[in-house]
Amino acid sequence: MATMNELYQGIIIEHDRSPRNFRTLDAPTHSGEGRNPLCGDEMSLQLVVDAEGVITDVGFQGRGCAVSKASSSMMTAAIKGKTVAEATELFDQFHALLTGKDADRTALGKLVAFEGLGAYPMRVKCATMGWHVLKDVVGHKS
Amino acid sequence: MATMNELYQGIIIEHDRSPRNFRTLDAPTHSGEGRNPLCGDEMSLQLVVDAEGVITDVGFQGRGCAVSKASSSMMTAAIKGKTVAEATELFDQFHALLTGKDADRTALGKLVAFEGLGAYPMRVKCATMGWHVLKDVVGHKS
Amino acid sequence: MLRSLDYAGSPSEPASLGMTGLREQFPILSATSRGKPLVYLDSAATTQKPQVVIDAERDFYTGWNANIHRGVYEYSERATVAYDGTRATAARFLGGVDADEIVFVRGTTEAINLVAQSFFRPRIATAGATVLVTEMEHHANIVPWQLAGATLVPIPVTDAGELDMEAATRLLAARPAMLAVMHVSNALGTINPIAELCAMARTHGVPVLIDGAQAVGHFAVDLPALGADFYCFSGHKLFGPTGTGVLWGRREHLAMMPPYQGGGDMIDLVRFEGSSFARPPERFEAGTPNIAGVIGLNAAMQWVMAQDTRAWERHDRELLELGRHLLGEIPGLRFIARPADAVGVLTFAMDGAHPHDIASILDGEGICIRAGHHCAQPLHVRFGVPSSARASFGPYTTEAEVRALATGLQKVRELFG
Amino acid sequence: MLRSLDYAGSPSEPASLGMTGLREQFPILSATSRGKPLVYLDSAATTQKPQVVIDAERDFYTGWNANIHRGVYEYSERATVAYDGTRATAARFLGGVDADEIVFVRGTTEAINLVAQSFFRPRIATAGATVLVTEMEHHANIVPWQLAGATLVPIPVTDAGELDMEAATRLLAARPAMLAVMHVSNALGTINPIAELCAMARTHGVPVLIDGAQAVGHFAVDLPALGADFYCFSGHKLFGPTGTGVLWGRREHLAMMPPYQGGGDMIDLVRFEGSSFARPPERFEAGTPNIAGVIGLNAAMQWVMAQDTRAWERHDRELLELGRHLLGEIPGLRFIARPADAVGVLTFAMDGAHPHDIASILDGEGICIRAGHHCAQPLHVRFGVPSSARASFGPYTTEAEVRALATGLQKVRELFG
Ligand SMILES: Cc1ncc(COP(=O)(O)O)c(C=O)c1O
Ligand SMILES: Cc1ncc(COP(=O)(O)O)c(C=O)c1O
Repeated sequence: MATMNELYQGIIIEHDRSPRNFRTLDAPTHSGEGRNPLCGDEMSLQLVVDAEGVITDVGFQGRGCAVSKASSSMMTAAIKGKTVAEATELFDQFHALLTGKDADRTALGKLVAFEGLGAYPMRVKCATMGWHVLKDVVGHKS
Repeated sequence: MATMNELYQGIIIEHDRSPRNFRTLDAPTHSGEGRNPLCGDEMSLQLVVDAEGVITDVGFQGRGCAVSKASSSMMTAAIKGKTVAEATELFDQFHALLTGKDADRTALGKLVAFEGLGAYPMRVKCATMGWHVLKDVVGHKS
Repeated sequence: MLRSLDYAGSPSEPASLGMTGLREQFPILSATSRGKPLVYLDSAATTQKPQVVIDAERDFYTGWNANIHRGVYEYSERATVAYDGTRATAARFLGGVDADEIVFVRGTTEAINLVAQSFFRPRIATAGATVLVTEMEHHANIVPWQLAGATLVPIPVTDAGELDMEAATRLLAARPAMLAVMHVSNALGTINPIAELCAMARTHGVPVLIDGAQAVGHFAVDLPALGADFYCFSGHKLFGPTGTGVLWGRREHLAMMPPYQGGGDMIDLVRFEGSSFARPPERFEAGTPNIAGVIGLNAAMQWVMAQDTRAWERHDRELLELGRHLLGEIPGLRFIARPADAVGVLTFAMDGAHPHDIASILDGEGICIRAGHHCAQPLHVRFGVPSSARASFGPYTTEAEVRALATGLQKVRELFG
Repeated sequence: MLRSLDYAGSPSEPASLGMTGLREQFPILSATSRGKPLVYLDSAATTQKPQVVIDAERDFYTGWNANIHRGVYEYSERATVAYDGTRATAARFLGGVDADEIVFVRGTTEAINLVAQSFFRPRIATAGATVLVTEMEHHANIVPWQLAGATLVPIPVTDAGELDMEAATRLLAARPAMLAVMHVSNALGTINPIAELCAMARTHGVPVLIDGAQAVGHFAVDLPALGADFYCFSGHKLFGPTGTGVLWGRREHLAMMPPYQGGGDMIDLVRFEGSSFARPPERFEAGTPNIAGVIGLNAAMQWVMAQDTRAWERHDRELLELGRHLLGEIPGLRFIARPADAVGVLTFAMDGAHPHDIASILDGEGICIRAGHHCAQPLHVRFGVPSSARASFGPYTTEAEVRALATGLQKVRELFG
């Protein structure tokens, strides 16, 4: 499994520099904000969910560490095109992956890269921050 | 130096059984009460002090452990006939004896028997209770 | 086992079966006091510590000491996981509650102060100021309520040293703001009918705090079966470190309680104009906690859970019967009370011998007992004695030690004869 | 000594002279983290413990563990004497105050809560609710006052990370109910002009509480020279055990303060109708305290008093200069402030690299620093940064470790480059 430094050298720095979907949406159907209890960093998340419950667009903004930014970036890429139910299920798998439980690695795809973070429990909070906001947001239409 | 059991077998039991001056005075000039912080036991002390400041009579009453009773009993015997100033000075010597400091053993006389109690700091409170009341009492005329 | 024990047996008889191998885990138990082998009969004041607990603290300090929370480096993460992980241990130890309902405190005393200030006090305006306690309570379950503005009403204690349950029924029907009662009496050993009291309280909508300080070291506590609202205990009476304790509170209570102390770790946002606070349990743990202590407490709870506590209970009961029998034969010795359902506590007075004198003379024999009011002045008022002598057992106490106590008391008797 | 140090010297250079033989006393300092030698630069969060402190606690548990007060047997007497005797040690440690003015608490946080509730709160009616603090305070010196009903007024902090003494003079003249200020800043290292502040406060009759948490591990504190009303610190930041702390308060204040927590040991007479309380310091120590912890704290204070703390100060200052120099050369790294009079704390931000990322990458090198708001959110608001990275020194910190930090930060720079 990757060490923290390998994680940084791999996906984290890459996504920190060029985060996907790092923008504000014009007409989101859902939006919300969250704070990382570890450091007080904040992020906001916006979604466009269509009538079938499919996430057709997603954008995030905010300040945060590279881990939370990279994780949020990869999250947005992963959930675009998925239904809300599928996205929520993916969070459960992601959470399982980071807390050393059995996880559906096929479903997780590229997100498996974060596995090594499980050895750094304090940083798990950073990696799941975007996902927690997502979970919150799908419950509240904007 | 005497161990605790030797102390008991010596002076303590003897004075516990037949305490000197264990009575209420008819016309005390000074009186007061005190409580042992260790156990809540109480004692009262009465004095007759004459115009020259000499303690001509003394009586004590109350409930308490054998150590406090024996010590109070011996205190009353020791201070009768002394001036208030001499009695207060005797307390200082007694306190020094029990706390391992240099003490005037000649002045203390029989009271030296309590020396072994110094090894039992919690019981020092019992042995000095009567003396503390004395110190209080000489300050307050009744 | 004691059931087949000859009460006249010699002091050199082996301890009853269940406890084999237990004493060896407590390094202090092979020490001497006043040149005699230590006979420690003051476990109700504080228990001795097994090696695993002592080692847990030392290993933390020598191997991975760091402050918790907010640290992202290895030692801090490890300390954080160990500290917060102890909540799960405590939750299991108490029979299966939520780890989030576990608040770490200095001890039972602080736990009760916390509930008195953050739960009871804000409710006085709506629920009234009456707190129902019992005549046998420890000062820790009396004074905190007084400081929070309570009017105390005590459930009487019978001559047997048990709660007057008829009175309890009547007093609960008057719907006090709170019932605060000890699970086990430190002064008499009485095991109170907590489940019954909680059930009655529930029908009247009265929240219940149970002081479990003397229960946890004696038998397994099953909170879901008890039905209380708050439960607390001290680590140092559970073979754990001093300066540690656990408060369990129902999630819905904790959620609506204001903070107790303010400072780091219990906050969300801090501004000079006003601050907002973290969720329970963090909300109630301001500042750097006793990290090493909590890690030691974890070891203590794990250790207890690995023991045969059923065997402990039998052993304790057997020693209690033996003690009551042996001491009962000493002329002039009188038990303050003899509750039917009790843990291993012998509390007595002796004609002509003050409790402090008894304790001092036993001390000369290496025997440690306590003398005084045992932080239960009202109970002593109830029984009309200013103070008493108390011998109390732990699972490591042996039959030989109880016999040594009896022999020592014979000596006291002779001395004061 | 650093004065003659070549800043370009190799990391293998020996530590400066005064500190020889010190590291060996701390068993943890020879440990590894993430497979690398431990470089512990988080002493402001908690210090490491010398063997004498670890041993003091262990010896108590294995040799003479007992509860204190009211016990008349040998171990209890010994524990009582050791516990209460620590007051005299603390009184000496603080430059010579009265042992009766020493109250043992869990830590700095609890000390401030105690003063806020038992001293400040009852005086609101007469003295008003305004508490003067500073913009650099730790949450522990902000939230307790808020919980006690205070209106906080902060003394501003300059760009250099120092108190604006002109503003302080003006604000003190408005006679707030209290001045509560940190001796040394945990976030910036600033040593505040406490004696000056106390003198000004005195002329206006304003009582002063000093949060000494970050001072005691760095230099000798001389309370009689400072002129404060209350002073407090945590044991765990002074090479002592977690869960311990000291509050010193002027005798005349303590004497008139109501109890903080209620329970055993702080009482005189307990009755259901009302109770009376013991004298200070016992009045403020309800329940079984952290006995083993206080015994460990005694060892820690004794240990510090046996050290050459003047040499510590020089060493700390030298490392600070070295650190400021080496880190100042890293592109994109910027110190939050550079106070002139400061202890060994380096607090910085790096363009493009979040403090948590910095700390995580250093963690991979075995280097422990802290990232976040360091319980000083208002200070971070003042400096317009959400969080920062902080490396902080102890007397055992070496030049090689400071150089390792600089090397590690170069790596961070390259990664985020
Ligand atoms: C300046 C300052 N004050 C108060 C505290 C709080 O100390 P504790 O957490 O030990 O109660 C700290 C420690 O974080 C501190 O650095
Ligand atoms: C029944 C009971 N309640 C409360 C306490 C107080 O516990 P602590 O002193 O550990 O806070 C004790 C211990 O003396 C006790 O026996």
